[in-house]
Amino acid sequence: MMANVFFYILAAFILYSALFVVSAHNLFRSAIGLIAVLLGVAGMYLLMDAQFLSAVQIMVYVGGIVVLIVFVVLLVADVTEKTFQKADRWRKLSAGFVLAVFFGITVWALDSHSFTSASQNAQAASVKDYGRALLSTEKEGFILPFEVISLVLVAALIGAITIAGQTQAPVNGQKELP
Amino acid sequence: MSAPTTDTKAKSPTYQDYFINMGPQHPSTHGVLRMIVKLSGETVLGLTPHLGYVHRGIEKMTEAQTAVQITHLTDRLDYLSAHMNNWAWSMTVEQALGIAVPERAEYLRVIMSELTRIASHQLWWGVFGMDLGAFTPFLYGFRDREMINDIFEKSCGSRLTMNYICPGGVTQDVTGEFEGETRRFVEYFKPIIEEYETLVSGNVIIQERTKGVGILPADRAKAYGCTGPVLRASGVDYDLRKNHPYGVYPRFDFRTAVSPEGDSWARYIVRLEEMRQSLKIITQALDQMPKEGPVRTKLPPTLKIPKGRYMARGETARGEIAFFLVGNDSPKPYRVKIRTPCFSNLSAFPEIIKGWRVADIVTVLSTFDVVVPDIDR
Amino acid sequence: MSEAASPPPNQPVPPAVPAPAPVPAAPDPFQLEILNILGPGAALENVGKLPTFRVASETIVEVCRKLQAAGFDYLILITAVDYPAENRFELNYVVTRFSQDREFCVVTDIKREVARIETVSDIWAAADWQEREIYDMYGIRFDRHPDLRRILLDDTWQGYPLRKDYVDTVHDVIKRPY
Amino acid sequence: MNNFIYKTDSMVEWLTNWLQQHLHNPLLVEIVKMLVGAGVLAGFVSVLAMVLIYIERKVAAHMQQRLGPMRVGPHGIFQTVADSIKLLTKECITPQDVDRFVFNLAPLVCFVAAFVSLSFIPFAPRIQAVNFNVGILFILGISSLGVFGILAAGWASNNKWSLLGAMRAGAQIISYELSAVLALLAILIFAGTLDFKEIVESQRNGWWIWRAHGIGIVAFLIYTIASTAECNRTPFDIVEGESELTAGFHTEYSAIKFAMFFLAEFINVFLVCAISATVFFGGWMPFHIGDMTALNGIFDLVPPFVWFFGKVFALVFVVMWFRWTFPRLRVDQLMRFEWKYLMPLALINLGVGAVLAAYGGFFFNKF
Repeated sequence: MMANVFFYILAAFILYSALFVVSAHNLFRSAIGLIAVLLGVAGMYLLMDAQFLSAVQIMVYVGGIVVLIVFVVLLVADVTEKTFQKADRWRKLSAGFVLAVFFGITVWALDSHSFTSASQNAQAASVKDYGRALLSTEKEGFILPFEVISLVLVAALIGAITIAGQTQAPVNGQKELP
Repeated sequence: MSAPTTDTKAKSPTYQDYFINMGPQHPSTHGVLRMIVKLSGETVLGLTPHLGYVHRGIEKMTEAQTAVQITHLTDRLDYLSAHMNNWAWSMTVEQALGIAVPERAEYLRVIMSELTRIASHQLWWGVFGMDLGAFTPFLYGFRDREMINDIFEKSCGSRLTMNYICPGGVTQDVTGEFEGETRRFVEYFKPIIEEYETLVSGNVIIQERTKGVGILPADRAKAYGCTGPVLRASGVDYDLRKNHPYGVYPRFDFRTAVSPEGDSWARYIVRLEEMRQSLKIITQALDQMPKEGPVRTKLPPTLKIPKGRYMARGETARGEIAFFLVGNDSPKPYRVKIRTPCFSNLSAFPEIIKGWRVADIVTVLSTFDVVVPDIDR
Repeated sequence: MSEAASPPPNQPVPPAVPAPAPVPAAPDPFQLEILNILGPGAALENVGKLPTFRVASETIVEVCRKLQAAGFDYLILITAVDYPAENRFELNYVVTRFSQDREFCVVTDIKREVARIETVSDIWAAADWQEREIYDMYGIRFDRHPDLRRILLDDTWQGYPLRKDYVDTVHDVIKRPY
Repeated sequence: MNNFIYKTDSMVEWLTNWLQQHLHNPLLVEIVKMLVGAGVLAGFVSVLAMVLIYIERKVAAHMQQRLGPMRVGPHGIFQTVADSIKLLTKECITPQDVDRFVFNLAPLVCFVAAFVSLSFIPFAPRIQAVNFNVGILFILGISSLGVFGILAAGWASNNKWSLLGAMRAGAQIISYELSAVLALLAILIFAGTLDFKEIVESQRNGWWIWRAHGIGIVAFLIYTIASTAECNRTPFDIVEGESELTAGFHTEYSAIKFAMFFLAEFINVFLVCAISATVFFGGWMPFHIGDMTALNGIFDLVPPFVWFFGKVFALVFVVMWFRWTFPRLRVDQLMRFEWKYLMPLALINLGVGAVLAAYGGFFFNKF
């Protein structure tokens, strides 16, 4: 009963926020919408008793990624500036078409997949289990993807630093700071 | 908030230029000083001071007043060095009219000036701490300044704009408590300077923030006509009290505080050392001062300033103040030009701040110790 | 009070500080030295107590260069004085050395209607703002000055207030009936 | 006293029963219970903030050889109440050309982030608004939402000083969060749990700051430094930096919106000190010395919430002490300190801690 009420509230909230993301007229507001969506999804995870996932969702997406997006917005955007132009008719039409196709595919996918309710096992999983699974070398372990992802991230970091270092324009009269 | 159209120095703004307007209402410009800062990120690319927000036209006002009346205008210049400004003006008038000053008045002038110097540096020390983000030194500085203000209040009834030193001597003799109170202050303040050192000088963050920051080389300091602690911190041993002695200063044994580095830290320790030297001068002056005697030469009812040019210079807490006086045989001066220390000191500021951070503007400006009414006159 | 002979510290304390001695009419060694540096065009004026040397306005840059070469590295102040009756502005350059305790004044005249002279701000950086102030107060233009703007008054200020014939047309303080 | 504290369970039970009798609708009962909980927490937060502000002013005053507020009430204890009323009743000014929506949202975000985080803290046994098995992760996640509030405030104000402050805040808080989390992780390895309740329970035999092989002390120091920076307190208050940026991101805010930022700042100070007390100093656990049963018995008599608040306020005092003695770092020095010294140290600390936790026993078992 309780869970259902919350589910509908959250679902409405997520949908509204998602609409806000795409319909807001400047980047910063879109970022706010994105945060709301991500928080709503974190709430969904909580409803499903996946507290760890929910915490990670907030930490990584809200605390990390969106803040970085906001940071970029701060660097490029002006408050009074309207970043997005008003869409013309063709763009509206094509957007509607894409939306309809996507909606159709989603409905079809949901319909054709038979869902089973989560097993008791999955719900009882604790942080310790997650940790073990991530570093396990057994058949069901995730050590390989885990390491591959960390490698990719390191490569991305180094690449970002290299790019940022190259494009820094030399400033006239700027002294070497201690 | 966009680029100022009147700023001819700045080229046409591009999307990369980020201008911020520091002042006229800003906590760290110490009054209504406005600086237009061109930034790249937090780095200062250029800085243009805009002066005149407290311009009162004192030089124009002098043309309508007599020599004694002008004394009252002088402590509105650098209100933290009121006694020294009075003294410099009095010297100008005395020079023009050939007035001699009684012995006791000369000593009172020295004591009052050195007390003012200490009070000014105490206030600066507190504000310096506050500019760097430490609020507590501010209160400490004001606590100790209070004692000096009390001494001033008892001598002339005023705590900030004293009008105590006037052409011909000082306005009135001090009370009997004066000597005891001043000695008590000297004894009290000697250990307090060490407390200042332990609270602020030893702090790692203070040293990080000031050492090597905002270096003013000696040749540039000389070229800009910087004076006072700003010049001495660049390694130039120049103090009017030593190099151009006036009053009874030659009779005292003291040392000019000099530091060769030219950075903010040097300006900081030079001022601390100056407080110590001032204490020394005060003690000696109290010892040598005649216990009684006249403190003011009787002046003629109208002081006609003879034709010609006169100039007297005095060392205030911020540097050299000079009054350039042109007389034309009338009681009112034909022209008075006031050369104020802060005006010259600040002119060196835009050059040395380039390449430093926004926070360093505050640090370096704080160690330049400008008083805006002194700049604007 | 530069001419006041202050007693050396080892002497017994005199009863009163003597009044500043009057400046002798004949040039003393210091003044002779300056006259030597300035060359034949300069004339010594002993009116008042500040040694004054009058030079022609066309030679001011040359004179200042000579002074700077002779070690006069400290420009205390520059100021103008307005003499409307004689139709001239008088420019005073007060100069000294950091190593010496005597200052002197170099004076030059310019016509009121011309009000134009060459800058010395490339010789002494201190002249930069001082000349701006003179421009601000007297309307004297300094050729070759790097940044000649009003410094203390508004950019829109009408007139030059330190001229003797200045009438304040902006502020009606005096006219108000108090 | 003890009875009252330990009887909270029965209070909740009584409330539930009473609600069920009168409302008959389980959904309504749940909602009312939530509202009551939120109300209690909100009241607590307001009072806490006022107390903290009063303490701050008094600490500052006495460090500066003055008395601080003395007029309103005995020793000025009602001064902050008066100030809050003033702030709440003042006109809310929204400057021209701001992004109104974001401008108004930003203080709410900051306040809510601080407020929600507080609900995970165990103040005493069984006094905890929400208990998650990953409580500490949640706090860290939600407090990172606070950064967003600051960034939004700085951007929406349409003021260059605010924007500078916001940029500094973003860079600073994100950087120092790393050190803070790494320092906490070192202890969490020893505790073996992310649940606040269990973290406290795990210190029944000794606080982690002593017991964790010296890792605890290093971690505590790192956490104190990093969390001070996260709260934008001196010497890391370059975000507000009143002598440089006038007030940084909240320059344009007034009245209740400013009060929310102010409140959030003080709640955040309390929060990081509470986390520190819980993770390093055993939360509400009394201080015990090995076999000295008599002494331990006396300590046990002190109610747990006194222990908890005693520890937290002691840490809060330290943070305030920083503020009134230290000057402020420059922005590049601040970043250099984090990335060149603090973070590597925290990483090494974490590595050593992991090795010790895997192979070693515990020191100072008796404390």
